[in-house]
Amino acid sequence: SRNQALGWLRQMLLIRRFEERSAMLYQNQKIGGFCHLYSGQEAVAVGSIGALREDDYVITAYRDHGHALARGMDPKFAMAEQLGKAAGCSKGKGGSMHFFDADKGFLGGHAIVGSHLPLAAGVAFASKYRNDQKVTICYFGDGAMDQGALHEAFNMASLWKLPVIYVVENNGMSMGTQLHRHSCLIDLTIRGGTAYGMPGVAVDGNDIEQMAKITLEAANRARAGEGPTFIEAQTYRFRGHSMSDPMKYRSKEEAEKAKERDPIVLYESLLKERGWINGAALEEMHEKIKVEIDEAIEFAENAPEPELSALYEDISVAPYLPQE
Amino acid sequence: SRNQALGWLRQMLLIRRFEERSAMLYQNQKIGGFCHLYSGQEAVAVGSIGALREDDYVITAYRDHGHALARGMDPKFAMAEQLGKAAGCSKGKGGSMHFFDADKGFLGGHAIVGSHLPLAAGVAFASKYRNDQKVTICYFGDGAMDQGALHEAFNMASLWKLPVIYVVENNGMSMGTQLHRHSCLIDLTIRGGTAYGMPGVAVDGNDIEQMAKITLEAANRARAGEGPTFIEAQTYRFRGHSMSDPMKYRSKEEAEKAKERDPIVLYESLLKERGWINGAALEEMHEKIKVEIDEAIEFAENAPEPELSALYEDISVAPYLPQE
Amino acid sequence: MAVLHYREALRAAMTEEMERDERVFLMGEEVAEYNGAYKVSQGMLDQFGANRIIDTPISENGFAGIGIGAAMVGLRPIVEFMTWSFGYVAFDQLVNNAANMRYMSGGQFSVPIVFRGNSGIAGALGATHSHRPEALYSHVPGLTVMMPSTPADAKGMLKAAIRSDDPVVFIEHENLLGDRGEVPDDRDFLVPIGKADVKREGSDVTILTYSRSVLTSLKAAEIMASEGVSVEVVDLRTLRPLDLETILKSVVKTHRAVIVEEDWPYCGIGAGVADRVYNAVFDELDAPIRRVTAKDTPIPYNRRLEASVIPSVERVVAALKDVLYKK
Amino acid sequence: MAVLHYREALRAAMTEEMERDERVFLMGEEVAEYNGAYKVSQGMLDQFGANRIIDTPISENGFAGIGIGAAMVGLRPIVEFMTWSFGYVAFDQLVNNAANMRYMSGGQFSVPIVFRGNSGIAGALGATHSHRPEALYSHVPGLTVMMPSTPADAKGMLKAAIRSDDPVVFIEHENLLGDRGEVPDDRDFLVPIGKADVKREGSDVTILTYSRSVLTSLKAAEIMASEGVSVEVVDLRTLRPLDLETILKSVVKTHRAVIVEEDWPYCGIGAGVADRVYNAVFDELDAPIRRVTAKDTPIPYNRRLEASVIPSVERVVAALKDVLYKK
Ligand SMILES: Cc1ncc(C[n+]2csc(CCOP(=O)(O)OP(=O)(O)O)c2C)c(N)n1
Ligand SMILES: Cc1ncc(C[n+]2csc(CCOP(=O)(O)OP(=O)(O)O)c2C)c(N)n1
Ligand SMILES: [Mg+2]
Ligand SMILES: [Mg+2]
Repeated sequence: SRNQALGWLRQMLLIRRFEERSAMLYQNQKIGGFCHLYSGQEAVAVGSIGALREDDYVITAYRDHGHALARGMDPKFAMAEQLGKAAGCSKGKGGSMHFFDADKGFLGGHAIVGSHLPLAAGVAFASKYRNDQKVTICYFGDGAMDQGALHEAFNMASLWKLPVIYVVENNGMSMGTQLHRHSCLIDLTIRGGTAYGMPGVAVDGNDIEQMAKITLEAANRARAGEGPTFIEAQTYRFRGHSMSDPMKYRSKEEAEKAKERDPIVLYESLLKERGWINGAALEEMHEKIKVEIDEAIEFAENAPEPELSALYEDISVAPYLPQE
Repeated sequence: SRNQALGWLRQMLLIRRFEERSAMLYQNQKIGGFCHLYSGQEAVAVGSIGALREDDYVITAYRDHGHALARGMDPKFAMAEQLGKAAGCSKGKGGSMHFFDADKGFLGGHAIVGSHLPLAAGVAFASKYRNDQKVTICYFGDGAMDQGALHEAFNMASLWKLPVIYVVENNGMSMGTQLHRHSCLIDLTIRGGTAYGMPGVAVDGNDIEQMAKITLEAANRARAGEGPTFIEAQTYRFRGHSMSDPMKYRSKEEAEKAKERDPIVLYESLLKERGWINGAALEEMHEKIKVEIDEAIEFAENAPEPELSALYEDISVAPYLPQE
Repeated sequence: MAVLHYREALRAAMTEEMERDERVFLMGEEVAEYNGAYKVSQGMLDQFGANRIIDTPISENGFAGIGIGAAMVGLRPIVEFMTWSFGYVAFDQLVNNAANMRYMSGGQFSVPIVFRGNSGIAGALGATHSHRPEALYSHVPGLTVMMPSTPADAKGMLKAAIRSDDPVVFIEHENLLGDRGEVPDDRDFLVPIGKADVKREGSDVTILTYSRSVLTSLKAAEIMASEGVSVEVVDLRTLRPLDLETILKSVVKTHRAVIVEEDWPYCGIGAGVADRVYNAVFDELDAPIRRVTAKDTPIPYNRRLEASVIPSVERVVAALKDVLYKK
Repeated sequence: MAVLHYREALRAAMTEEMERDERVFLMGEEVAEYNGAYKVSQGMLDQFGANRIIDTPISENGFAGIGIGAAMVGLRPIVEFMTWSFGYVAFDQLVNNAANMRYMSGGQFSVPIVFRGNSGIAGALGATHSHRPEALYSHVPGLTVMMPSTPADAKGMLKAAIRSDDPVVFIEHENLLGDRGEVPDDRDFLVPIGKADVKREGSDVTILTYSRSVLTSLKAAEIMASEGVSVEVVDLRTLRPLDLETILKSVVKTHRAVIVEEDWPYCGIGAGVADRVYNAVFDELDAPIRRVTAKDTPIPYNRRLEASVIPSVERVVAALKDVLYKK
């Protein structure tokens, strides 16, 4: 529908803007640690999460800003987290790689490659255990295809027909290593689908409506008790692996060509074609988002640092006893 | 050839006898710890190792007696190891699950399920690094298909075209768990071959000559630099998972039916058909083996215990400094 | 009071808690149809069915993570490692995901899970199968580590672990599974997390110990008693958080301490405990704390060698005499 | 003598040893075409080619095992973990296969391998990326554990590690990679395994420390000097086996010791060291050993909180004054 489409475009623009400003804040050393930007892959998160229900579960890796925002996390709390503030979505304790939002069913933000794939199966296991009809969607990169955790999680997810959707965001690079240099097969649907007896579907991850369509089919299968689906979303990251990556492995030409398939540009023109939006309205949308992100940054910058006493808080539910 | 065939039969009988006597020694508590017998699977090890060169490498899991003997380990040292004697193949420090024989290129005997699969890739990596034309063969059970270590090792073995042969001894059981209850797919050639872009071949593991034929093809591919092969050897273990397994999960009928496909009986009758051996010669062979195992047991029982000082030996090449 | 085996006490704890709380389930290798590799979960499949007693593939890293994920959304898994020696392939899940989740999420996601299984130098199992992981996990903030020495503690401690809202590393001892002892029937009988137990009162010297070594220590105490020395034996029970209060009370009373453990010596639990005792009551000590530990070697298969690795009554007696300056 | 960065010193060590010995190769994530995530292996692919500088998939457990297998048949791998925080998924390979192989095979298969990478609380990386694994690996017989604090030590220690016939856990510090210092050019310059180094001589009190904490300790020593207190700073360098001789020599001289480390306190290296010092020279100590460690919490992202976790000069000075009974 038109409203949905405009909402998706808006979310993609919000993510793009959020990432561009995050890059600047990182360069000004307001954001620390490792910061992995989602620019270029927006259609994957927005399209797939857009096809799910509000009470479904979402879990991803360290490149998590896009998924969190697509899930509806307030950019204020996302930005505050990157600035390490108490108002951050993880109280400033997680940082860019460890976003969490329990209210939105957003289960992180996980920075050990592959380690969240079993968690996703576990969340889906809980849904099956309770028969709550919820679906869990789990995102990870092509580099995570090579972690043993994937193998173990996929075998059990398939064996037990867990309601989980595994989405590999194949951006062709595991940090600085091209797919053909780290994966024994280029067709990841064989490695992730065929190998475990689950449907494996490749989709253009820059085509947001395709992304949504495939995800919806997978979600229906999951809810029908037919088990997991593996989706290979083929996409491209515009920025370096993290903010500290000079991208020596990439030619200007390659980068330029990729920009032609910018998921946002593609969708904007599609919606224009359909007459669902015009230049003026688009202008306005960009403006609004600009303001929203400015406000998020202002909020984050003015938000208070956590108290030093927070160091010992949130470690355990029981009163925490430091062993010092 | 006839000689080779008789040699293989002899080895299978030797292994069977070795295991039967091991069971008795375990019941008499001469053998301790966990003891996993190979009875019923003899054709897999004897046929495949029989197709390899003497300087190729062999590595397996804890169910390792058969592979060690097929590789030519002297039953004396194998039995002495089980009795924990200094003359044992691992100086009494490894036990039944941890046989080693460097002279024979037998690299163990590994008891953490799946943990030796990367080791095998590493040994093959060394052969490629040195271009020494050696092939590494690695055995493991169907239960090990579910360990992450397999996934990581197989991806790299295929990616780097390592000269390694992975043989899953599919006896249909991961301890007490039937294949369909632990593996998302019943056809393991998909999980181990297709999934990693390597040839996956299923073979009747109780047919020793088939086993040898398939292994030879795999070895030739490996030596030709064409990379790894995955072999699913379908077989059956006659005994419990380990000596402490009452086998409640198995019906008399099932066990009886399996005995009809005893790889030794099958091969004996085949060789008789071919006129390569007759009843008398077979009798004699059984007798000789009986004596050889008796001698091995006598050797093992009379062999000295390790000195207590051996506790601190063989930990490191450098002088060992206990941190006590 | 019923007389139960340690393994039956563990089963009783799981069974009672599963009857009490729908969210509790048991997952692991051979726990269901095989009735447990060590028969701890015997009969539980029949009682609770395949939805709550779940056989897994040999995928420790995978099902440890599945347990953590299920716990994040409110279930209360009991994840059995057939033995703790097989838990090292899942080390990352315990140390990173279970231990850090609540902190990294700013308190939004807690992980009410119990990882349990047996450990120890159990008898000719060799180096790969004789691990004692307690020091490794006790080192990590965010984890609770418990090790029962008796059937009663096995039940009360496991029930407390299952009711805990935080991740618990629960380490049983293979050689204790067959021990028998009186166990309270009270369905709310809990041994509180973080509480040590004086297993034998004494006044001349303190032994700090846990798990199977408690039995060795009590034997040594008997022998010393016959020589007129009164030994207090403190069973630490929870290794993290440590019950320093009970420990110091005893040491301040006796002014002498020996630590007995089956783990390796360097950076082990005993080192962690000794360091904290010295730090707290250095001036109260009339002698250095002596430790009786497993020898600092991989664990050999040969039975004589293996026996020489494990703390023996003789070694404990010698250490006691040493801190008492007795010949 | 050349002045090199710590990272350049590490590179020089690997380069020289690879030139010296065909069997040595480097394997890890991004070590080749990317020239190293932390630029330690910069230029090594160009010099040695893709056969000896090998990019791996993100499969630590797998390529750690591949390294061990290659070492079993005579190669001498250097396996780089991008950081040691990513080594926990390979924990089983290090603790079971690398540490036990020689023992379980009765001496037939040794494992001449170096596992290396950086670690530490390096700056807003969060709980999953700030691990310090030294205590965990030092606990395990069969492993050698080394942690250099200076460029010269980085080179000499890594060269010694590569020449060792046994498995070495070599732990660098991310925040030291950019440090500069004089480094001997001698291609046979080796810092022997198991030898500590007195980085500053003193007579009133001893600091036992390693890795980045050496720098913190030296600063604290400066401050104390200005107050007329002479502090000896002992850089442990090899954590397993520990150079107890050098440690005791210093403690017996000063009769007071403070241990400074970036690892967690409970069952950490400091506990292991303190326990052994007390055990050896209890009567020589005029005060209890004090420890300055990372706080016992997961590592927070927020910079202020993170800074409060790490041993600071102030905390070291306070501990020194405490053992000196100074206000
Ligand atoms: C177990 C582990 N090993 C290594 C790393 C370091 N690391 C972080 S991201 C990354 C590359 C991952 O690439 P991919 O999975 O394709 O995801 P992308 O960055 O492309 O989104 C690496 C090597 C890590 N975080 N965890
Ligand atoms: C990591 C790990 N988990 C569990 C075990 C306990 N265990 C030993 S063998 C085994 C079953 C293996 O079955 P399979 O791989 O099919 O080999 P088989 O015994 O049939 O030869 C199990 C669960 C182990 N040794 N290592
Ligand atoms: Mg990628
Ligand atoms: Mg099997």
